[in-house]
Amino acid sequence: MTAVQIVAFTAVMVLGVLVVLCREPLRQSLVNGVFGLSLVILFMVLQAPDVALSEIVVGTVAFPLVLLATIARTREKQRPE
Amino acid sequence: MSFYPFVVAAVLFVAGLYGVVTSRNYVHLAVCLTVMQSSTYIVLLSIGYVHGGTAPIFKGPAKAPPVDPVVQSLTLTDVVVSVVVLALILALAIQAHKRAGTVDPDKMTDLHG
Amino acid sequence: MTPTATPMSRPAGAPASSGRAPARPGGRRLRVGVFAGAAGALGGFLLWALAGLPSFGDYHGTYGRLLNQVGVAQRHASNVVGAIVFDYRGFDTLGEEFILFSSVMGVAFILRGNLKIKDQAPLDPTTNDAMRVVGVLATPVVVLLGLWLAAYGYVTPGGGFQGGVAVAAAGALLWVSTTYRDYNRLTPARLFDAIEGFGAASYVIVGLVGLALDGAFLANFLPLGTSGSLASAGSIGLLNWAAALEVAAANLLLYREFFQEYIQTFPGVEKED
Amino acid sequence: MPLLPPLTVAVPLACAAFVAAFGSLIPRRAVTLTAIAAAVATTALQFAQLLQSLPRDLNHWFGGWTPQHHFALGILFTVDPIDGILACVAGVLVVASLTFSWWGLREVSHLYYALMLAFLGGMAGFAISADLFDIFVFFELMSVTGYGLCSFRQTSSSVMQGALNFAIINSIGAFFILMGIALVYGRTGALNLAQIGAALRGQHPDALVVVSFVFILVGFLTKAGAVPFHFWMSDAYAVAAAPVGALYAGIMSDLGYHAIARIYADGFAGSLGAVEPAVRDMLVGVGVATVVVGAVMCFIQADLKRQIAFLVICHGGIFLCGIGLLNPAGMAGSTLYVAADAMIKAAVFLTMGYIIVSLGTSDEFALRGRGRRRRHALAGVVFGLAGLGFAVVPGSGPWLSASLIQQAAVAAGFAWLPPVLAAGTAVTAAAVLRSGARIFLGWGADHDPLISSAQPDEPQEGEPQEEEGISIVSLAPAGVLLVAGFGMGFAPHLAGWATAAGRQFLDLPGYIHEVLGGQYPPPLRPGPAFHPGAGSWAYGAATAAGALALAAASLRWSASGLGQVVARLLGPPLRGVRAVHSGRVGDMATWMTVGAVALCAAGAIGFR
Repeated sequence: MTAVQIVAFTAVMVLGVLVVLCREPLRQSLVNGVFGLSLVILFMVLQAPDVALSEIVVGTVAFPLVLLATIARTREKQRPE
Repeated sequence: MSFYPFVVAAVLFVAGLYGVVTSRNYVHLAVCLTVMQSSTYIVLLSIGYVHGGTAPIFKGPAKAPPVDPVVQSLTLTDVVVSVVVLALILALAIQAHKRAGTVDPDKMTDLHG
Repeated sequence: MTPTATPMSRPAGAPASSGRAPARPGGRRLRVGVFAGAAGALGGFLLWALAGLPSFGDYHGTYGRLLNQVGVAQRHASNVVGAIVFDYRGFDTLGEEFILFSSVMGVAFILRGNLKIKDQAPLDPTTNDAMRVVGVLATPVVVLLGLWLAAYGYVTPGGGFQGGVAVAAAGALLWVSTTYRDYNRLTPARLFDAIEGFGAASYVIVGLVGLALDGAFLANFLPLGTSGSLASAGSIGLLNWAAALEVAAANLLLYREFFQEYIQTFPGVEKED
Repeated sequence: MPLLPPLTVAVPLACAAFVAAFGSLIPRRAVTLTAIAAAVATTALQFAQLLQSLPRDLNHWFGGWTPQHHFALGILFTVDPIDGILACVAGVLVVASLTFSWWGLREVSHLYYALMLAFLGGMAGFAISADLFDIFVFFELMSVTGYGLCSFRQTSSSVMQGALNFAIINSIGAFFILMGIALVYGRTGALNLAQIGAALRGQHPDALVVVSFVFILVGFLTKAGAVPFHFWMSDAYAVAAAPVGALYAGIMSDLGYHAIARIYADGFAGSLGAVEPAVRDMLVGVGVATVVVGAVMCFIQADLKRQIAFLVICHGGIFLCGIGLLNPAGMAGSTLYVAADAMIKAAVFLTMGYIIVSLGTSDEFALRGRGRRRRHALAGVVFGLAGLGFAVVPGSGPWLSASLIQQAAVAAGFAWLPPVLAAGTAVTAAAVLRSGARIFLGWGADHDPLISSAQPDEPQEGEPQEEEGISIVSLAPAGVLLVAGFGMGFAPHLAGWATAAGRQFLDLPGYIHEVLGGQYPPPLRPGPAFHPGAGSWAYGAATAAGALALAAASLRWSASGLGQVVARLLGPPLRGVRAVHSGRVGDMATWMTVGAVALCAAGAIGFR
């Protein structure tokens, strides 16, 4: 294994565990963004440009949009009734 | 060291599962599911990797051995599935919040027994 | 809405009325304890199995090697991954398109309410004109980027899925940088339902034409052309564009549903129930 | 190449796309008719495909990529009679559910019909795909449409809770499957099942083979609702609307077991065939645990939908035992049992939809005696007959197939198995007969300390509540299904065919020759017609008598002094079993992990 590969794998492992341990949704979605980026780098290192592109578009557009909207919506206080 | 990628994948698989088991928020839980799923990307792509390999794109004369293209195509499908699952679970979580006023799995106790 | 009363009035988290499942105070700790033991064993078994794989970098599986050898010659697509996605394993991609399609239907089914947001006046959080200009100017760039990604899918990395998501991103960018009020006008749900359905259906139809002409579903029926150019790879091009159309419309509809939820958190908007 | 297999998937999917695109522009009735027409066309194609597959398997290579140098480059659909029957059942049930929706769901969005058709396409492809990753794709398609369909008419938080548990647990199951697929691909370099079987042939089952098999098993057992992966199921079924629940209960779960049979017989048997007795023990062991837990939980439910959910779990255990015996008669019995039972389960679910719309609740005690009105008599008859069908009363379809499984168990040296299965069958049937008698005849008390009542103030979730009531005609699909389920008992030649097909299904070397070499075995000839012997009659009669006796006892005992004693004795253990079903997703995922570890350990010890 090359040094670049080891670094890329380690980054993915550490960030992935951080995503799980981060309990506050908004902060978690930020960490998750960084985790997505580390996956993109790993995929490039593993010579999978198609997958890396897929992860870029998904990680920068689809995941954050859907997540942030949900976080905003579920953060509100309970409706008084 | 050549086993390291698989250790990373196993760690993420178990870590994602741990997140699901202990989660206090469906939004957090859904993201943990995607972490668990990313362990499958890593296994697939690590299996198909060849030392010193290049991407399986053939323009001009080949310089180095190409890596396995099949696992890449499987991973592409896998990535789409992860978006879909995330979106559906979050949509359900939004509705759960509207109906129950909470997104804590342990506080929704209507169904049991 | 149904005429019956819903139990929404029950305070959040209160135990069910019959009280059959009293919350066990130690339940959570017990769960985590049991899980910790089991997860350790599960990780162990998984590592034990993974140790049986060829070591990292020494893989010589037949399927991938064979396709790398014959892919370009048989399919005239210089990106072998593209050839696999849309031809050798093109049927998986059909399934994948319909997974996306069904999830959009499902999300719409779950979230689509009767509230007419456009009749109300949500406040726009983006008030900075410079930001709006940048957003509007960036939109065509993103669209072009998406189209470029989609177009060259079987020549260079990229393809219908990546391009489709990028094009959909342009739509979202437009909403954010102009005005939420106009999102309904910018993406009429009916039109995009139709585009999504058309994209998904045309993938199936290309498959059926192959079945009719060559006796196999998704069989190639177009001339293969010169590999490395846009006019190559036969029906892969058609399938690629069908997928791009479906993915772009599906993602836009998906974002639209979530946007609608987001807008309801704005001041001055009546919430749907 | 045969043309029908891809059409059975392409037709419903194309129609789903059409309905989604234009459904909002055309009248609702037209949408319903389009959907029914598409489902009928698909079912017709499936029956034609089944008939075509009788003499020899249908193999369709997508894109025309037939194997080159004995290597599969593309995706393969294989239809043999066993798969063919299950595909037909899926089609028939979707037609019945959509027909019921004509009366039962008048106010539903066109998206519902698009999702139902996509669901049909998913099931049709899942039943006949012979490529490991393609099976996963269709598994996901089936699941994703299921999550969407589960959650409409969200009137209460429990609907969302059930749907969320369903989506989360099934997704975890899918990741287990994917991990198993990755392991197997890394070892064999193949995704086609026959190719995997050929590559694994003669290999000693090592850690990788065992764990990858168990991971794939975990995923499909989760979908199928085997213990301890079943916890999501009662929640999802309890909240699903009747036409959707009929499909979940009728066929979706049982397709999970079929996938296990196929992946084992066409792929893993290459390596695990050497330790077949251990595989048999594992599958039958899980099956028996499922039968026991399902039967006990079924009996103590007062909510009709939860009752049926646990009945599905219990009967699923029986199917798993039949498959796990790994012999032709078990395979045939299991397949026919799935088909006959599916018809009856779906009939009950649709009848429940009728009851809930008419009477407003699905709680057995709240409904006591309210079905005595004349206009509900037909529903009562359907309910009672279904109860007898579940009790494998001699002459019914389930009885014929249960006899085959009984024969298979004895042949495999599991003589203790039939009584266990009979007991499970009797208990579940007794629950249905008991609630039927309470609702439609008004027998029994209005409470029972052993049986958990649904919360009285809980409205019916997921159900349409139409004020003008529901037409009695809506029971027609249920009646037709019931007749079909019973009628299968009068076709002894069916059993002969199925046994011959089961033999071919389990023949791995023959299948590898057929797929990779293009050499088909001689045309399938039906085995001798299966005429149930005295043992089968005794089996059916005893089970039915047991079910009736238990139902009668259950209706009577709460009033008697003996009942108090029974309640005191059985109360604590039953409360324990019930407490395990906490409805919390964290607990479910923990049970899944424990179950996966147990199966891995069993495989590591038994298979090596």
